[in-house]
Amino acid sequence: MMENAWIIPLFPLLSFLFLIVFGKRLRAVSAYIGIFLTFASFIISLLVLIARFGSPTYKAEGIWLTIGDYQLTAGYEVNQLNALMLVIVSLVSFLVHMYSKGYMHGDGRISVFYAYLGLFTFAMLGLVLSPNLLQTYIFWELVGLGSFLLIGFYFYKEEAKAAAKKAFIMTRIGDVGLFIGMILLFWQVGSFEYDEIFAAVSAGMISEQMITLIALLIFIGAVGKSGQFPLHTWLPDAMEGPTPVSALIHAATMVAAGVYLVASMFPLFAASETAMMTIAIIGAFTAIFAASIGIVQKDIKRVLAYSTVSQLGFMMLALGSAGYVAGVFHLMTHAFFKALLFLAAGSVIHAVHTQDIEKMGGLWKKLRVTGPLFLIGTLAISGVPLLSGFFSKDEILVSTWVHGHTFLFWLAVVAAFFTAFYMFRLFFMVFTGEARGKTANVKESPGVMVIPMLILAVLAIGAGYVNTPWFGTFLGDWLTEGNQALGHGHVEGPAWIMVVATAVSLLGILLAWLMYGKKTIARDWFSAGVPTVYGILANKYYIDEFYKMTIVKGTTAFSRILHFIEVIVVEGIMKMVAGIISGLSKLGSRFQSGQVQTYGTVAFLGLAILVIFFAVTGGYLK
Amino acid sequence: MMFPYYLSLLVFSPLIGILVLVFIPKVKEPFIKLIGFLATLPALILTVIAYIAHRNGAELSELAEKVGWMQFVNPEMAGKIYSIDYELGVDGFSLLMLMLTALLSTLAAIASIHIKKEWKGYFMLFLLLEIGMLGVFAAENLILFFIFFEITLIPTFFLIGKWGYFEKEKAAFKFLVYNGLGSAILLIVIMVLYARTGTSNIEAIMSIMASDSDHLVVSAGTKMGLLIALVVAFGVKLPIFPLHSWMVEVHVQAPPSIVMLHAGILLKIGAYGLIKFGMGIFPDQFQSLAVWLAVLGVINLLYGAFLAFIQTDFKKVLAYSSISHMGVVLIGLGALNAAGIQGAIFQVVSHGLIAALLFLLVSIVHERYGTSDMAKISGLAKSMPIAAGILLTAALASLGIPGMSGFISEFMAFLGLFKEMPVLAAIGCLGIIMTAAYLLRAVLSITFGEAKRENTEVNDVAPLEAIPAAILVGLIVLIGVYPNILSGSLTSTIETILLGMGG
Amino acid sequence: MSTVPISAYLTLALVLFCIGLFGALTKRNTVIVLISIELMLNAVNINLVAFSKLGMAPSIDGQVFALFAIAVAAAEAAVGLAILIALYRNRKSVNIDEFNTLKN
Amino acid sequence: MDLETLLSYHWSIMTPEFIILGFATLLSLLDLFMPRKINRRILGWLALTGILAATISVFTLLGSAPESILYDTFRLDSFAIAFKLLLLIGAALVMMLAVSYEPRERIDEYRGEFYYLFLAGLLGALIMSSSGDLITLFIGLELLSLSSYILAGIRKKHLPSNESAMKYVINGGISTAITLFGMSYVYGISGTTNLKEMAAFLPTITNNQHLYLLALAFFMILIGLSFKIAAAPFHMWAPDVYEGAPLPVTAFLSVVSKTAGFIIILRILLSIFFNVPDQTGTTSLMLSLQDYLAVIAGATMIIGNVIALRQKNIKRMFAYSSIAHAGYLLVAVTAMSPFLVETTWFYLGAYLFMTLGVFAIIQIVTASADSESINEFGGLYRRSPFLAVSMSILLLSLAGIPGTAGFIGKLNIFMGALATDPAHYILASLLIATTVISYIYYFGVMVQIFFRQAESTKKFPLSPVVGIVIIICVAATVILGIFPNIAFDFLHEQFSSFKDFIQ
Repeated sequence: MMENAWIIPLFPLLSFLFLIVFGKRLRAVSAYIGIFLTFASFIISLLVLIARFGSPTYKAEGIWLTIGDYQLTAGYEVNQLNALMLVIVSLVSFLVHMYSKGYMHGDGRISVFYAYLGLFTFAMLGLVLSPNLLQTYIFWELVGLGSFLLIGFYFYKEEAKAAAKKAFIMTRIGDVGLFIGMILLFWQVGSFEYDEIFAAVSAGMISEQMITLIALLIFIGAVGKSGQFPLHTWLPDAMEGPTPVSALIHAATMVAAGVYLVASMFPLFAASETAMMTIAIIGAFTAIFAASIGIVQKDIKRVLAYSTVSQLGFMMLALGSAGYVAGVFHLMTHAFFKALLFLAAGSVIHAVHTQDIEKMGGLWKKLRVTGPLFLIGTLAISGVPLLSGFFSKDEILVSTWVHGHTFLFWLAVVAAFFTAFYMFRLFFMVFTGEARGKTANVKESPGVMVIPMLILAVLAIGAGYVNTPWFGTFLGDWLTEGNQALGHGHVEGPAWIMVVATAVSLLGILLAWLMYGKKTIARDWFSAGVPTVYGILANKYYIDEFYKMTIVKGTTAFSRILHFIEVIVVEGIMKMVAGIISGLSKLGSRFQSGQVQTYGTVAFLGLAILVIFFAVTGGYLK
Repeated sequence: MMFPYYLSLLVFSPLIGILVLVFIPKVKEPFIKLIGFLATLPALILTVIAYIAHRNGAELSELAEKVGWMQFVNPEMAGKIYSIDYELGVDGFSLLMLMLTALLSTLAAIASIHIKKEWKGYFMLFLLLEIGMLGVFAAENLILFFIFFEITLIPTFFLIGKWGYFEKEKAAFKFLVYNGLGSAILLIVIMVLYARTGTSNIEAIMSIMASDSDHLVVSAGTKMGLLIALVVAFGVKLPIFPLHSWMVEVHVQAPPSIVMLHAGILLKIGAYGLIKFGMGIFPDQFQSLAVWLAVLGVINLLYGAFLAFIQTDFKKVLAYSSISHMGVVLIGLGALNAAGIQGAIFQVVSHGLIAALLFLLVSIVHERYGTSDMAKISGLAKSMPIAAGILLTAALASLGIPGMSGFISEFMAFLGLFKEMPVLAAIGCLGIIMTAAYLLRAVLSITFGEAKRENTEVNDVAPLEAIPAAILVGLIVLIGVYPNILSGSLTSTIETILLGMGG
Repeated sequence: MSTVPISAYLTLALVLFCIGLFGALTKRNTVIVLISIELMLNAVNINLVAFSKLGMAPSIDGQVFALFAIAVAAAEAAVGLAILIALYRNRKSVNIDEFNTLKN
Repeated sequence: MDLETLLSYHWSIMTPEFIILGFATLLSLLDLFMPRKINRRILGWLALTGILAATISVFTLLGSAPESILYDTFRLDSFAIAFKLLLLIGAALVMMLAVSYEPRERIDEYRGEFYYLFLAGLLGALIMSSSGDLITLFIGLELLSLSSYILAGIRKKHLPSNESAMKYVINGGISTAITLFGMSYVYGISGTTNLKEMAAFLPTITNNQHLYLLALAFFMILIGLSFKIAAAPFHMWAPDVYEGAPLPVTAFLSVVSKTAGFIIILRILLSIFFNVPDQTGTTSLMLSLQDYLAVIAGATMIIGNVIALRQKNIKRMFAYSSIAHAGYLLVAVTAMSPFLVETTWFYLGAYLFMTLGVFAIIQIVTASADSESINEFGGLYRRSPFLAVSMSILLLSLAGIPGTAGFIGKLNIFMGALATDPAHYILASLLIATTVISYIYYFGVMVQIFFRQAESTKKFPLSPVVGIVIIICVAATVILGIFPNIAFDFLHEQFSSFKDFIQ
């Protein structure tokens, strides 16, 4: 089965090409094509995963580009991580395809939408299958392209345009880091192949500092894609795209690509303590930082976006603290419950046609299905026991603690508390209390939207049990088998961590309930109490403004300077030369006075000058 | 594989078209356009045949031609045989360029449907220009090269000056003077070599120079001087940083169908010359100059990018982006290793295609909107979605999205440079970001956004316009997805160059 | 028999030549200009004759040359005056500095 | 000398001169005795036949061994034959122009003189080309000059014509005086006027004083003769005279008279000063004074091309252009390359055709518009495509664009300048730089022709004679440009690279 894995990305690609060409005529039908093809690739990925349980890693490659003596290859590889990711990606993508059928219903450009989805899915699957860094980079960029296109799907909205541009450029900044790192690595190893790279690393062919440098550069790439601080600002803005897109790209798959990259390059990172430390710190900081912003957002999707950023921070923290399994595990669970949350949010927006949570409320009764599903997601992400999020987050905390990042551990705990709080704040504001907006004709979403949510909900609950301290850590053992560099399948941590985690999440929920559910605490005690802090949070620490002031302005200013040079120096010199010539011309024609005697004089002077010069230099007048 | 005088036929095949056009009354517009288009086909077909044959292992040396041409001095009188022969020949690289030329000429001929007046004169000059360009890449003889090089000048001058936009004549003269100076310097170099070595055959000169290790034929200083002069001469064409101002004007003023050729081929002649003559004839000096080339390349890359970032006219953006992209070529050459040179050559080809595509779109849009001012156009995605789609594709290709040719060349050029001078390369990488920034800024402001009212009632790309665009996109993607299709025929060229470098 | 050294003749000729040149380049009256040119030519004749008698390698050629020179000078003067007359008919002036309609 | 000696001379080598002389006398007599009412144009045709006959006779003399009669005063060597050809062809074409020349105020009553003065001038030039003695050189020179003075003023009632004649006479007189003065010194030192004897005697000189005198003589002769070829510093008469003189005369001056000038310069420099040792005794005076020649050449090129930029009057512009071309030729003279004579001959030939062609076209255009402003060429390509295309080909040739004789000529000069050791890099660069400047005004005319609109759309009365001239010139320009070997082989076979030249 695995040797056919290459087919998997081709289905969505096919869907893309087909819909781009014929979409105009197909209109709504195109949805079915997209759904069907992604379903096909999901099935095959599932088969591949099953096959992978049985047999070892499979790899196939062909020559792609010859440079002098080097031959760069292209191909595909199926190892544990790939196989797992394949399923996650294709599944979520399939579900989103399905969901969009309802969500995008009646949109004139639905075929384009599905085409883009196809392109993205293709890229994402390709990224997952890549056996070498170069190929990874290629699909890495294509994934970004897909996200760019989908963010800008509502091209006529200025915000969408800006968001798309921002997303592309911000991620590109990260990508350049990856680009440089990749090339440096190539000249160190002489190949882009993962296995050869890891071999070189373990053989100690590369100097310590070089590894660190390369690792950090590659990590910059991950930072860009996974919206880690300081390149996180594009992710919330990316919510301009249609909600299913947010679910697929900006929650479940692409943003996780950064984490995936770090995971798949793990042996390299593990070889550099500094790099690991950096990752952990960035991750932890992003986790708490984003969470703190999430507390005060008023746009349902933005809240989720910041929570995504924060969750990704958790994953990075995990990887940075050698918690390979924890990272990947959380990546998986998060994919499910965050996708669920987004889809649910989408269905809410679909129903009330606004994203402002101030205008919602009391939807629990109206949205009989969406409400509970959203609750499940919320519980999962808050790390309430027995749901998937609980286990994965626990794994992370444990590995952080065990790895000795005490401070980061407590940061993570606080972040977890925030998470629980703002998620339930969201839940209470949307579903409980009395309606603040007009909810007259609010009705539940159609089945085609509900079914995907149901499936995700099941996973959000159950996915955790593949890797638990109680019932065994199948996932971990399987992921790490036959590869020491990835660490152990399961790290034993003190039991109290689990208690603490549970406690903080419950605390968070409680506080949220008191403020937004029961309203025993005034809603604005915080915003009124410490307005400055509130302002800072509401404005996301003014980071966008900061970038605008420094980078954007700086670039423009520099360009202006260069423009000045262009005009003054480059053009100027040319004008000067032209001026000199025409000046000479004028002078010459002025001499041409029409006075014949002047002509004779000039001739005579010419003679005289020559003779005198000759007499002086010729050495005859000694 | 080929019949004799294959190359001559190839190079001069457009002449047939010219001759036919002479006898066609100048009012028969569609007919003239048809002839103009058909006349570009033979060259295309011949190049493609040659390329395929080459891919199937046929020796390119079979194509070489040599006919005595002129004999300046009585043979028994002067020591050297000051004679000039008519010599044509190709290697992998020049064959590639020939194919690119023929292809773009055909496409540009199709894109010329928007020409409004004087079709007869237009196409005669157009075909003359094609002859010049083909000749440049087929010439195996410095003086022959120069002759074709000059021949491209004249038609371009008239094509810009008569069929261009508002300030066409100024642009035409700027073009003429700058390139005139460039070719003048080139002529000096060529004639010095010729006078010193007594031959103008490139192979012969290369071998003489190679054997002239202790600088008896040409002193070391002179060699360096000649190489620098060569860089300046081709730097005008390329263009290299301080010598570029003419080319912006041309890009803005010339008719887009001509800019397709100009940006697609004429600029590339500079790169071609640097690789073929600069590296081929002065390998040692080139090595000592490489660093500066790389620096110039990075300057070009960034300078062009930053200036493109603040332009308001889309054509200007493209003009500066061309400057920026030519920087990549220089970077590749500066790297002076297999990856770098191959990257440079790839960039030459890929930018040829991409620039052509972009200006094809400019012509399409300009035809509809009567302007290329980005402030005046918006919401193209609504009014003409297909055009918008292709435009976006072209922009993405140009900013180096993987899967399209732009990425491959950029990647290889930087791969090469990072090996030699990592720091410089790292600075250069800033250009990659800037490229994305300015291209998205420009393209999004045209395609995205609310469609202006007066912009809505335009019809989308016509089939005749779509064909060339489709072909170009196809090739761009093909190279991007399977680059080996090109690198195969280049290996020998690059090996010989590197061999000359002694490494 | 002659004791006058050749240098004297040469100097005389040079002086005469310079006078002629000066006249030709400064006088306003065209007739005088033409005369001055004659002067220059005659300076040449002095040179030639002097050389043919007292030169390092005396020979008759110089005198022949002188004769030709005189003849040519005469012709030139004639032509010059003829043209001047034609010009005078149209311009009504012989002042050389007024013949400046063609310039720049 | 008695009759035997006189008859013993091999007079046949003077046939061309005799023919011309005969026709000149015949014409003058006919003009005298023919009744007034008969149109004198017939004389023009007669003169033309005379010239053609002379040309044929020259061809019959081809390949004959060098001979000299009348005590070596008249010498027929390959140099003489080669340049006589140029002179005769030039004169023939000029005569064709003259036949169809018709100024506003008729010149019927002295049209006869018009023609036989041409012949007289031509005779002078012919004598110069094969004179072996200072005296004959001088006579030939004066014969040419005197007839040109009158020709310039042939339009008696036309003020500019008179004025130009006056200026020509005065400058000519001064130049003659200066030249003669120089010659007198040469005679004084060498004691002979015969070039051959001089060539034998001069190398033996050791006395520094004498060498100094000779150097002075060199400068005087050079400046004096720079008048004939309109080179700096004695160039300033040219624009005025060219503008004022009747057009055929202008053509005559710029072609025949200039050629004659170069003939005499080559004769004197090569056979006199090339043999004078400089005071170190190592090299010849000529070579040690190269730099001064170079200065003159450079100045001439710059002045000619730069001032031409501002000209509004087409004849005046071409006056400056012909100054510039004199400069180019002086570069060849300066370089003194082993193939100096070939180079000069070829360039003069090319120059002859392109200039005469241009003047022919100018004659048509200005005659119909009776204004000499460049604007008269506006929209020429609409009024007469034939004239437009011919004019542009000739202009391209003057600008030295490949595919034309002008390019080959320049290439030749260029190589001469670089092939010598030490190579004249600066002069070569100057040559090429000024050439680029010249593009501006040559293409300026083409801009008028193709880009501007015509005031009047009426066709031109294209007289067949002038048409033939144009066709001949264009054809020659193109053929010599594409198959230069026609000319070069002819040179090498017939003249065996001028070995029999007195040196």
